[in-house]
Amino acid sequence: MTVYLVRRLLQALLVVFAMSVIVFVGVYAIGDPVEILISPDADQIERERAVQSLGLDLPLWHQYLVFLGNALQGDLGRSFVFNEPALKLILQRMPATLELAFGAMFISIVVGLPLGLYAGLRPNSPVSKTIMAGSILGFSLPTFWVGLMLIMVFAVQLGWLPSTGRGETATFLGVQWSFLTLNGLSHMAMPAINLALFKISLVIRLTRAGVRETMLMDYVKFARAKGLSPARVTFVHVFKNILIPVVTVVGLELGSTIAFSVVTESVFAWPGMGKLIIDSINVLDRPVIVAYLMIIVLMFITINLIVDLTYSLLDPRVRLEGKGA
Amino acid sequence: MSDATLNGAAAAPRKDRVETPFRRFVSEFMESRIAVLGLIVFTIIAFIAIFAPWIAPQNPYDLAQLDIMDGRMEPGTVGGAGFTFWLGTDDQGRDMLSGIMYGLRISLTVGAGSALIACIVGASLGLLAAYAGGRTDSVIMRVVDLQLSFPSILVALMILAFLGKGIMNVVIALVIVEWAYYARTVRGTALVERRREYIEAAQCLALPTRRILFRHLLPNCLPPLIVVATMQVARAIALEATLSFLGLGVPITEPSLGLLIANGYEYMLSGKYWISFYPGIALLITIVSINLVGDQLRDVLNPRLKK
Amino acid sequence: MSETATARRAALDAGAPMVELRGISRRFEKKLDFAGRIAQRLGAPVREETVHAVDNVDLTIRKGEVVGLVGESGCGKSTLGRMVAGILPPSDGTILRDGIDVLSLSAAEAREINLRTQMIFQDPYASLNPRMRVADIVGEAPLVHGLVTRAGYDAYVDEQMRRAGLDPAFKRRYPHQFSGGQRQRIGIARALAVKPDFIVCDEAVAALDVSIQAQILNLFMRLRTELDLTYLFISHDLGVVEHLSDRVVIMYLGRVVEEAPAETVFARPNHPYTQSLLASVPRIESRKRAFSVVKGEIPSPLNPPSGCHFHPRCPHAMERCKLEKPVLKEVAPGQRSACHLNDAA
Amino acid sequence: MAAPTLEVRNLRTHFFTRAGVVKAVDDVSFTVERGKVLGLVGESGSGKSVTGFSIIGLVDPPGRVVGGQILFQGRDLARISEEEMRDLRGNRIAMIFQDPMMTLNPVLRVDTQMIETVLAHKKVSAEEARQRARDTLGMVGIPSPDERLKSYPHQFSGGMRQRVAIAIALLHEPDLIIADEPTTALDVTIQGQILAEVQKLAATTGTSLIWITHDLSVVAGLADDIAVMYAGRIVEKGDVSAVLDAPLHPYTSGLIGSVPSRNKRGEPLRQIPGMTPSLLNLPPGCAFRSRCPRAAEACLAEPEIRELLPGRQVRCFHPLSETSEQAA
Amino acid sequence: AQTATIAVGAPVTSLDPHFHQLSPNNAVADTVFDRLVNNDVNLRNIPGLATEWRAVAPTVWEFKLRPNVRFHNGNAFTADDVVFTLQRLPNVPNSPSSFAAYSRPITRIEVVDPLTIRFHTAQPYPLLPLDMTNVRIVDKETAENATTADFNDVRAAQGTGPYRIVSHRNGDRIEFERWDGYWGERAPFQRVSYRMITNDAARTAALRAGDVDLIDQVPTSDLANLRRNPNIRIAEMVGLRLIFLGLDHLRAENENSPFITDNDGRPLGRNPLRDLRVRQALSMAIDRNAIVERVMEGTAVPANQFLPSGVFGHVGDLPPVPFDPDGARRLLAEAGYPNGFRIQLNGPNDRYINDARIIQAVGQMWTRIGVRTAVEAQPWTTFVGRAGRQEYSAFLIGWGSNPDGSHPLRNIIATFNRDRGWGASNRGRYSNPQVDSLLDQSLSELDTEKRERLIVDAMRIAMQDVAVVPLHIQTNIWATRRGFEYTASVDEGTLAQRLRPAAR
Ligand SMILES: Nc1ncnc2c1ncn2[C@@H]1O[C@H](COP(=O)(O)OP(=O)(O)OP(=O)(O)O)[C@@H](O)[C@H]1O
Ligand SMILES: Nc1ncnc2c1ncn2[C@@H]1O[C@H](COP(=O)(O)OP(=O)(O)OP(=O)(O)O)[C@@H](O)[C@H]1O
Ligand SMILES: [Mg+2]
Ligand SMILES: [Mg+2]
Repeated sequence: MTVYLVRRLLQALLVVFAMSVIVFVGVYAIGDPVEILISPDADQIERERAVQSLGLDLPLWHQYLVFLGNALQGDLGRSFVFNEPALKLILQRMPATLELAFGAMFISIVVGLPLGLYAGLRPNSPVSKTIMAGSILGFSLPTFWVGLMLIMVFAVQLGWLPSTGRGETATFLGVQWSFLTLNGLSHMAMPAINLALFKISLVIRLTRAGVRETMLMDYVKFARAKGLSPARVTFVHVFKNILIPVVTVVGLELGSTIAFSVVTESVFAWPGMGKLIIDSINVLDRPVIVAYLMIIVLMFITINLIVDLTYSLLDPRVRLEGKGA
Repeated sequence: MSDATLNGAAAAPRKDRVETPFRRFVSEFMESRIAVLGLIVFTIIAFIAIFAPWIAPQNPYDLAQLDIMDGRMEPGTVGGAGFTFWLGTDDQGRDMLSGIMYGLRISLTVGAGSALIACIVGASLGLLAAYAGGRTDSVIMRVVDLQLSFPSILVALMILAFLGKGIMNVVIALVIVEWAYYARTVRGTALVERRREYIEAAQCLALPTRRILFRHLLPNCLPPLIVVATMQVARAIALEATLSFLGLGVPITEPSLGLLIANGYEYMLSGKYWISFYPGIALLITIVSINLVGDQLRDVLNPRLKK
Repeated sequence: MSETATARRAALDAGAPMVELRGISRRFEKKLDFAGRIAQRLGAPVREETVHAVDNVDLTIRKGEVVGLVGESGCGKSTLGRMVAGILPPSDGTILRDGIDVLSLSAAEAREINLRTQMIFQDPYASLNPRMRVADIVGEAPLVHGLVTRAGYDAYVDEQMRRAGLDPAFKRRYPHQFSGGQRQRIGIARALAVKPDFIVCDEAVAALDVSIQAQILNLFMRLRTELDLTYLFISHDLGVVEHLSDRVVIMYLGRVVEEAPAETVFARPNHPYTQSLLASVPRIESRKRAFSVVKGEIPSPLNPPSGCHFHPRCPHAMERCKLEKPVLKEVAPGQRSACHLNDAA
Repeated sequence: MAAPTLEVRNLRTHFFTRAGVVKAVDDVSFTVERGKVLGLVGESGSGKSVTGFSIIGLVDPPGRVVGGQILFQGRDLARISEEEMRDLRGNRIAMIFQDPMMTLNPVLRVDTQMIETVLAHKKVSAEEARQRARDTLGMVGIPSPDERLKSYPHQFSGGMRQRVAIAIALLHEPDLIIADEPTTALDVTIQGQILAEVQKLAATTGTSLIWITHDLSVVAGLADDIAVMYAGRIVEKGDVSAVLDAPLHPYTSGLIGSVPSRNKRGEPLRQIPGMTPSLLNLPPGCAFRSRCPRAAEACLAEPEIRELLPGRQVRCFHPLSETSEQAA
Repeated sequence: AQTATIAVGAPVTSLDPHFHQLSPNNAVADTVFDRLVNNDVNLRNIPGLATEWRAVAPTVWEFKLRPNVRFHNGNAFTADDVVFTLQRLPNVPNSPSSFAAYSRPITRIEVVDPLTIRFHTAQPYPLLPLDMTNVRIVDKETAENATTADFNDVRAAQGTGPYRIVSHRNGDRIEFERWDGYWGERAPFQRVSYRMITNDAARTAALRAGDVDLIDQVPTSDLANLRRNPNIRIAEMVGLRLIFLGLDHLRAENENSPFITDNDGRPLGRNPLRDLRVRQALSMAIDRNAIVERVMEGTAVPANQFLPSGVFGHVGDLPPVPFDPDGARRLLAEAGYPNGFRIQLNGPNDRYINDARIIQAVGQMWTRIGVRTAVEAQPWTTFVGRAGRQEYSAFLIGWGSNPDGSHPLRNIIATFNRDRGWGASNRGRYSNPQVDSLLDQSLSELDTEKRERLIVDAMRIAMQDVAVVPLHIQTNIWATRRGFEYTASVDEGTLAQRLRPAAR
């Protein structure tokens, strides 16, 4: 356990460090933020003043060292654009993204697990085949296109759901959440579904594959030979085994959901971190980009950690010592 | 000592045809009708993509052949150049049908090209990691971890922002995003296969390492690789579409399907659905057909579902 | 029949050692990586783990002999076999092949010598490359090593297949088109194709049905006389070993506990482990018998008992057995055993 | 003698595969008396396991029992409903599988897996069920069963796991246990322990046992009766000693001859040539024909199983008589 | 209705009115704050916090301040606030694009009395009232020592404007409330929610779905549809943003321009863009009406200069550039390129309305006169840096002018000169001494008429010389839901006070 934690920690440090270097160099290579930020009629003097005030006149390595020094004290820099601490900006936006991602996760499990279970238990029935064909669709549809179609149909044509934005929020634990209000939920529905689409397919497939594989196992047959009811065999013996891959992948996917919310957020104008990062990339707001990626990486690592811990809870055979070697 | 002949007689081949692993694979693949359908559709798509310059009514990449006065024509209108725009035109007066054919070409090139390069790079590194073990293994796998801990779309975004537009750059970005999947897959399989007795047998026969690696180990690591590759082709096409949609990706004058969709995106709500809709359908069919094939491949090549 | 047997026996006694293992050991270690070492510093209960798969084994195999190697699962039989076959380097000790120290040779020379030792594996499914045709499986190595030219290739492969009891008409087939027994023959043909004089059979018949097993065993016997082969026959099936071997070596948790001519082992087993092993084996001759019980489980090789590894299960264990590792000593002519009881007597 | 625990009559179980019908079990009949052990032997693929699964009603699709009767204490298991069958499974009839690594669910604790079995058939409190589980574990020779109950299967060695599986089978003191090669995957010493344990249990509980194995030696030591299967059919059955000492069917004889320890050391074994035929589209007639040294024209017809000597049944036109064997 | 919801297409990055020169920020600032000189929808200067102003000496401007004005926090507005504001301009930390330029010409501020203030400049400075339209006055008491973050947290964002800010969620929305103590016309709504929906389609969809009452930057693609929609009303006005093509004037006649080659892709050995005839040809090859009609869907006017008619500095006698492909080809032949050449046209794809589409259309047209054009559109981030480093041969870019001809001349046409602060956005490095000297004269000319003549002359010369290729001037478009009405303006900003309930 300790070994595992230590290993993860080292890995996290390495990744975060490598990433910050890459992003620094990358943003430097993409362009000069001052060019973008500065008013077009600003003259050279004004330009130089801006460069200096943002610390962009130092050599890159020097800028990096300054950043690193501050980062070690928990200061990830100030946004060029907003002149606010990058971290604060991101944390402000994080709840919106998190609730979207978790919403999507929730939908994908609630929808995907039963469908996958059914398809796995009756692999040859027409319904299962339909489910599987449908899941291929879910795999194949580009997120942005589906998002647009959803808006077209449900907001514009039918008018059932609000098209974009986050809607009303309620405060809980000092953070604004929209899932606590009806209006907020109705705003969340489409983006969450949009984001969930791919995951639903994934969960269906994983579940089905897991069920099919598990059903072939001797221990399932043994469970039946013990005279257990089919329900118990399915929901205890089979289910617990398929939960392992499902939880793992779904957990790991949470990270990519958060990352992929970039697309959904920009389609649905959802004010989360994803939209922030796109906007920041557009204006080369380096501190925000770096901070965002660092946070994303840390989140990934944390999620992985939690997933692995869950994994070891679900599967007693796994001892964390051996993992990640 | 008559066992030789007896044995031979007993096992006399029923069919004369030798059942090669490939033939067996083909026949198993054919078992799923929908997968065969997917394969046929994909073949047609690939055909269209390859022969687009010869069958498309217009070269949508040649600005001289476009006329903005033909822009946003409805499907079925006859344009200034005298031929019918069966699927309408986009804002530049680009024939959508031709645009889709050429777009397929780009999308498939990007998808297949990136998957192929990523596969070669990833598979070599994965094989190396598995066979060499030790330091080499951990260095390679750390890089893989690093790579996989970045959200792919963000990596691609950053890389493209850095490299600029262009088909080649998209391919590079996708390769950088994807190689790690192959490396991980191959390493995983190779680690298992390496412990198989036939590898030991080959070592015992004092075959050169290179031969063992490429003639014995690699072919047996291919099945999962192929599965990953098909899935990644589909993924790459979708990712390229998304990138183009986000404004990075291929040049605007040589639109891929994704860019066609992105271009038509704004017109979607204004009733000029065809600009975005038809490329969307083409993209959908392409990805679905690849996934159908990949799906069946996964079933056929998965040793665990086999008895 | 018995006359020829005695003659062979005599020839064997005079036979020069073909393979000699001197103090061979093989350890598998799980090293701690950087993170592991830090965790250890932090007081985590982790440590480097070492499995003594083979622990200081001396063994001599003379030309023309069949040596049976018996032991329960995990006792290091395969590891020993692999070291003898040159696939796995030993951690300690020397291996002499025809009197030459294999480990001191250059790579090319070692390859030459290793080629003369071939191995036949347990799993008829895993031991053949599923993506190669039988002809290639059998013919690849001879071609690579120049034992045969392209021109003579087909004839050579045919001959090898025929010798192993396979119809050469099948040589364009792939392994999955053969039954287990046939596959094992392919494995044999492959091994024999490089003209070895020494064969290590690692549980070569364990996965086969009795009737097929009998065919393969007969094939082994026939090839032995035809090609003048020497075998190291690894098995956990005492019946098979008894049937085939001239000499039997019994292993327990990485160590050789007893070594003697086959008749002696089965007639007068010396080591308590050998005795209990023999008592546990069901025999077709014995009806409705009460199965005797060796108490206890096979200990983990990660954490073997001190002194004599067998002491926790041994009915005769004494204080000394817990402390002192018994050495292999001659207890009768040709019979060596590692048990403290022999000192007491 | 009381009614037999199990009487199987002309059982046929076929698999309807894409490639054709696999007659995995074809016209199999045998009887298991109360408290007796029947050894069911045969080579791989001869239909032993399918026979076992047919009895307990767990033949997987595309397989199906297509004919015959399975009379368990007089009830025909082939005719009863799934509900009734489930009532019997694990309760009156239990089964033990070959691979101890695979028969226990790796993610459930041993106590869960035992208690659920108790509760499936008996309305008792969880505590009582646990008590029962603990007692049974002790019975099969597992030390400190209280602690072991809380373990997961992977924390046991192979032999221990098989004991747990046996304990689960014994929870309701069934009338019949079908053991499908339960010791094949184990080491000799551990196999010896298990066999000894089973022997003791059979003797004390009066449970009947069908012991499926391909190892004649195990059957020799354990069983009362033996049935030899070949290509989905029983070719010979009878008392263990009688059959093993003087086999009537050429196949049985060949099988015994193939066991090394039966032969003289160093001499060629008496092998059966050829290999077992595929059960798919088996040609009519005696399935052993192509490998049989005594095969003749007559064998093109299907031999019926018949009682040749008292208590000895054989399915052969040219059985080995006492004399013919001596001549061989 | 008591409430209204506005969706704007560009995010507001800060509520600090002196932090970042950015039109969305300025628009919000103009809702919350006032300037000494306000402007109306046609960008004419009208009294704001100053009721009148005049030059009392060549280098002294005097402003009379409006009495009885109160900030949202109740504080009275006085000359001290003006002084403080002007002092704050250059001192906003980390400002990426500050307002310092507006206080720089002022050498001294003299407070005559609490409602009279004088600005002293080193030279005569005619543009000072115009500059004052860019300076939002903050309350000295609140803003003293306040950081940008304090403004963003609303606390320091106390102005004198018609709406006050209730809450602010960065990059998402701002909630306004009517300021009942406003000195001018009472704001029409009790509450206004100001949301940022950067995605065009999403913004339109939000309007159509009735989630918002007003959107700006209506995508041209939706316009025709929206016009047909009885529930939606469009407000539009020609703006001040010119879309034009910059050309490489930096490379000398005998040097290679980076993206120009001969027809076989080999270096040309000269820079054709230095030849006036080539520039004219390229300009004549463009069918501006087609671009306006087809690409811009009518939301622009073809341009032959920077400013639309009616604006100070418009050259009235400049004829429209004719669309004449044959003439263009002739000119090319005269210039020695009978078969044309190859060029790459660069441009952004995320900055101006239909930017990527326009360059493609231009590419089509150029290709037809034999100048085979490759087109490359990039994100603004990468594009603008490279354009600024003169890496392109021809590029599309835009310029939003102040309503004064000197503004584009000085920034885009004038010779690049760091010390004078000229030609800061002259990315093609056009240079014409004649234009420079006329501009120079105009900048110290206090006589409005004379000044305008100078500017018009300079502009005419530059346009005849095809310093840049003007394409069109964009129309600013807003769309409202039934029941609302928006007053379109020349500037692009979306101001809450310009939205009101429909007159019925
Ligand atoms: N590559 C390896 N890495 C770590 N441990 C190993 C390795 N190979 C073998 N071992 C360990 O060495 C010991 C001896 O293994 P070996 O395979 O030689 O046993 P064996 O007698 O052949 O057993 P079996 O009858 O099961 O084949 C075992 O405990 C095994 O776990
Ligand atoms: N699910 C199935 N589908 C098709 N055929 C099957 C299936 N299960 C078993 N069979 C066939 O039934 C026959 C009998 O199988 P069975 O498992 O009973 O053999 P066995 O005697 O138990 O062999 P082993 O010793 O290998 O366990 C085999 O030929 C097998 O191919
Ligand atoms: Mg082994
Ligand atoms: Mg079986």
